[in-house]
Amino acid sequence: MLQWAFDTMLGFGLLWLAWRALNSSDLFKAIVLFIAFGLLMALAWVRLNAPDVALAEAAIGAGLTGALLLAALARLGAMTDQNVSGASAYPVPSAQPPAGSHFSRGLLILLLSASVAGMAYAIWSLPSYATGLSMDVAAHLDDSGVGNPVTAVLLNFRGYDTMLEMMVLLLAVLGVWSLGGLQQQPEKPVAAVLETLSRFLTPVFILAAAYLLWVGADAPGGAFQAGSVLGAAGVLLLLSGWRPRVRLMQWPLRLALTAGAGAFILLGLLTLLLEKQFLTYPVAQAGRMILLLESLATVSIAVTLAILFLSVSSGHKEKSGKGEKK
Amino acid sequence: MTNAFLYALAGSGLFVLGLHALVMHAHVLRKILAINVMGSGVFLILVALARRSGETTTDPVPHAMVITGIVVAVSATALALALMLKLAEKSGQAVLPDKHGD
Amino acid sequence: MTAADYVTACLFILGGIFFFAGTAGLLRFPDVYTRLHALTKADNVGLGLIVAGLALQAESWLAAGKLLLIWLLVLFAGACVAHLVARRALRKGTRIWTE
Amino acid sequence: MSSLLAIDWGVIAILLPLAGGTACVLWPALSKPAGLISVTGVVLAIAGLGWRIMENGIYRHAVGGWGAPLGIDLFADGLSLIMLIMTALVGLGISFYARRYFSPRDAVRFWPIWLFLLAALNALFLSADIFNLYVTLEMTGLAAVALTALTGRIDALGGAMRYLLATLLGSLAYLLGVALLYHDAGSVDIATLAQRIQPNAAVWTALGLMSAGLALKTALFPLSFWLPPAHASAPAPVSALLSALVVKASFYILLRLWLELFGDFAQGASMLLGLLGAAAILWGSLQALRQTRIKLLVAYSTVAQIGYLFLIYPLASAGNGIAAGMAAYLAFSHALAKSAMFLAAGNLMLFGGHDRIADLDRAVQRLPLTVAAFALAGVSIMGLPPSSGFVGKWLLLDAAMSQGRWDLAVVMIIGGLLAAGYIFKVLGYAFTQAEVPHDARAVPAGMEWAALLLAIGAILLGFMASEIFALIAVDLVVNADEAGTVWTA
Repeated sequence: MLQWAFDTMLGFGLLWLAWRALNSSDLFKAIVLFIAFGLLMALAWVRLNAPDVALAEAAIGAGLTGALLLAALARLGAMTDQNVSGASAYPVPSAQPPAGSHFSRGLLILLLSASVAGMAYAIWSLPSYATGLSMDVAAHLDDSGVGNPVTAVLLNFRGYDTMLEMMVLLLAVLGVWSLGGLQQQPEKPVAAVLETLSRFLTPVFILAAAYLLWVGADAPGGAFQAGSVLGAAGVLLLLSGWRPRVRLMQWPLRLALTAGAGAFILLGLLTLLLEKQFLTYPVAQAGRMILLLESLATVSIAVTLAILFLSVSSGHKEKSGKGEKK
Repeated sequence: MTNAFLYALAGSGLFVLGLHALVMHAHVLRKILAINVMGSGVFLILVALARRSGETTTDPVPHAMVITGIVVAVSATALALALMLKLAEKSGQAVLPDKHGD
Repeated sequence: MTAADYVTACLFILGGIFFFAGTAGLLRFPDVYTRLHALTKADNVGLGLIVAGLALQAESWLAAGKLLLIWLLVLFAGACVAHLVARRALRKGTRIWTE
Repeated sequence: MSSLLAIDWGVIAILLPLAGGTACVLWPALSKPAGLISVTGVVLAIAGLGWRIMENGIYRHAVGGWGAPLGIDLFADGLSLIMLIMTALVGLGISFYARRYFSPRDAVRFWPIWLFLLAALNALFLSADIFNLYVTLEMTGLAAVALTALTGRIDALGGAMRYLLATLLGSLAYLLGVALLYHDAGSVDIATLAQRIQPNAAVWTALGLMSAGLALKTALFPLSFWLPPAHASAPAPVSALLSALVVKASFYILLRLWLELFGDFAQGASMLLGLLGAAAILWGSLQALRQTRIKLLVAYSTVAQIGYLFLIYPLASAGNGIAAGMAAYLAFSHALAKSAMFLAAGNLMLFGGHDRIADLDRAVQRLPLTVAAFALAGVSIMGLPPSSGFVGKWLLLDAAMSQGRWDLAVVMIIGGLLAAGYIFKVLGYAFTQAEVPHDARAVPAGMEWAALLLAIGAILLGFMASEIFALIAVDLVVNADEAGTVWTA
C-alpha cells in the first residue's frame, strides 16, 4: 500500500515537474526544474529496479544535460544582451504560447488528451505478465564474459548497437565543430572555493569512474556511467577555469575522442577475420575484450561530453587553441 | 499487477506533455527541453513495462536500450544547443525563423 | 526486530524531521541566505542521521565505510555550493533580509 | 573466386566508411583521399554483396554470433540490396562532385560526417532489428543535420534547426512504437515479430506512432514543412544527399514494416497514406511551380516525388513483390534524377553566384553539360519515356487503372504535367538572355560531369526495370519459405 502511494506520488511528481519545467515563464527556472525532473527520473529508475539506468540518468540525463543547458542559457543571455546574472533575467518574449485562436488550442488539447487516452489503452491492453528476453539473456549470461546482464546486453548481445552509439557521440562532436565555434568570451575570474572543490573532487571522480567501470562487469555500472562521471569531472575542471594545453587539443584529443569507436572497428575487423563472425568474442576471452572495449569507450565518452560542454559554454572551436592554461 | 503500468502511464503522459510544449512554444531552448521530456517519457514506458514479470526478474534488454537512448539524447541535445547558439549569434534571437523568404 | 532495527528506525525518523524542517525553511524563509542556511544545516544533519541508521544495517564494515564516505562528500559539496550561491547572490547585490 | 564470395561484404560496407570517418577525425589533412577511397570501397563491397545474394539468396548475418531475438541480425534481400546499390552509386557520384565543390576548410568538415552518414545508411538498409534501426535512424538524422548547417549561413542554420527538431520528434515517435511492439511480442527482430504480432491495441498504436514518425522524417505532406528550407539552404552536394538518400532511409523502414508486419491488417491506413501521397503530389508540384529560386523549386519537387512513393500503399494489393519492386524502382529513379538536379543547380549557383531562376542568363551556352544534366533529370522527374521515371510511373499508373483507382491515376497525370511546367520554367530561362548581365565563374568540369552522369543513370535505369524486378522476385521465393509472410490481396 505504502509502495503504491509512493509510486503514485512519484508519477504525479514527474508529470508536475515536467509541466512546470516546460511552461514556467522564466527559462532559468525551467532548466532548474528540468534538472530536478531528471533526478526524480533517476529515483523512478531505482523504483523500477533499473539501477544501471538510474546511474546513467543521474550522471547524463540530469547532470550533464543540465550543465549543457545552463551553459547554453548563459551564452544566450550574453548574446542577446540580457542580464546574465539574474535568476529572473530571461523573460522570454514568447514565453506565452504564441498565436492560435482559442479554437485551435482547444482542438490541440483535445487531440493530445485523446492520444494520451489511446496510449493508455494500448499500454493497459498489453499482457500483464511478460518476461521479454530476460530468459534468453539469463540462459546465455555465462557465455557473455560478464555477470551483469545489462552490461552483457550492451557490450555483447547487442554490442553492435553500442558500436553505433559511439559513432553517434563522435558525430555530435563533429556536428558541433562543423558549426565553427562561437565568439570567444573573456573568461571570468573563478571563485577560490570552486577551484578547491574541483581540485579535491577530481581524484574522487576518477576513482569513482574506475570503480564503476570495474564493477560494471558484475554489478550496476559500466562504460557509459563511468564515462559520464569522468566527463562530469572534466566539466567541473572546465568550470573552475582549467583549460587544456594547446598541444593536448590536437591529436591527443582526437585520439581520445576516437578511442572507443576505433576499438570497436578494430575488434569488428579482427573478429570478422578470425571468427568469420562480426563482433563475436571467443568465450574464454570475452570478459577481457569487454573490459578493454569499455575502458576505451569510457575515455571517449568522458572526453566527448567534456568537449561538448566546452563548445557550448565557452565557444571553443576545433583547433582554436585559444584557451591557454591559466 | 505491479507498479509497471503506473509508470508506463506516467511515461505516456510525459510524452504528450512534451509534444504539447514542442508545438506551442516558439523559443528553441524550450523545444529542446520538450524533446528531452518526451524522450524521458518513452524511456519510462520502455523500462516500466519490462517489470511486468514481477519484483525479482527484470528484463535487462530494455534497460540497455534506454542507456543507449540516454546517450543519443545527450548527443542530440548538445548539437541542438550549439545550433541554437549559432542561430542566436547570427539572428539575435533563439526562435525559428519564418520558413523562408522567397 | 532487533535492538539495531529500533535504533535505525529512530535515526530515520529524526533524520526525516531534519529534512522536513530544512525543506520548510527552504520554502518559507525570506531570502536566499537564510534559505541556504536552512537547507545545508538541516540536510547535512538529516543525511548524517539517515546514513548512521543505514550503517547500522550494513552487512560489512566496508559498506558502512562507503556510506560514511557518501555523507562526507555531500557535506563537502554542500558547503562549497552553498558558499558559491551565497557569493553569487552577494556579488549580484541581493540584499540580506533584515526584518 | 569462392574465397571472395565467402567475404562478408555486408559488414565491410558498414565498417569501411566508419573506419574512413574515424581516420578523417584522426588525420584531418587526409580527409579527401580517405573519403574517396572509402566511398569507392563501399561501391565494391556492395557489388560483392550483390554477387553473394545472387549466388546464395538472402543474406543474413548474426552479429556477435547470438542470432535473433537475443542478438542483432544483419539482413539483406532484394529490396535492401537495391537501396544499398542506390546509396553506393549516388554516393559515389556526389562524392566526386564534392571533391571539387568544397573549399579545403569545408572539406575537412564535410568528409567525416558524410562517411558516417554513408555508414549509417548502409547499416540502416542492412538491419533486421527495429531497435537497431532506431540507432541508425538517429545517426542518419544527426549527420544529415550537421551537413545541412555546414555553410553556417543564417537560412541554413534555421533550416537545420527545424530539421533537427523534426527528425528528433520522428525518431521518438518511432522509438515509442518500438517499445510497444517489444513489450507486446517480446522481440525487436522483424522476422520474429512477423510471426508473433496480432492486430491488437498496442500493435495499432505502434503502427500509428511509427508511421507518423517515419512519415515526418520522410516529409510526407503535410509533415513536409521542414524539408524545403533545409534542402534548399544546404550546400549543393548535401542537398543532393538529403533529397536522394536520407529521405529514402525512413521511407525504406516504413515500407519494410508495412511489408513484413502491418500490411496484412492495415488496409485502411494504406488508403490514408495513399491519399496523403496524392495530396503531396499536387501540393508539392504547385509549390514548385511558384518558386523563383532554383533550389527551392527542386526541394518542392522532392516533396511531390515523395508523394508518388506513398501511392504504393493503396496499390500494393497486387502482391508483396510487385509493391516492393515498384517502391524500390521509383526510389532509385528519383535518387538518381534528384541528385543530378541538385548538383546541376549547384553548378548554376556557382556559375552565376545566385539561384534566381529568372536570371539564369543563357546558361545553356556556357554550361551545356549542366543544363543537359538538369534536362535529362527533368525528363525522368516528368516521367517521359524512355527514362526510369517513365517506367516507374507507368507501372504505378497501370496498377491504379487495373484496380479502378481513377482518382489516383488522374493525380499522377496532373503531377506529371505540373512537373513538366516547373522543369520547363527552369530550362526556358536557361535559354533566354537576362536583362542585366552577370559575372560568371568557372565551374570545374568534374562537377558538370558528376551531375550529367547521374542524370544519364536516371535514363539508363529505364532500360533495367526487368533486372530490378528480377532481383526482388528471386528473393521473394526464399523469403516466403523463410518468414511465411505473403501479402495477399
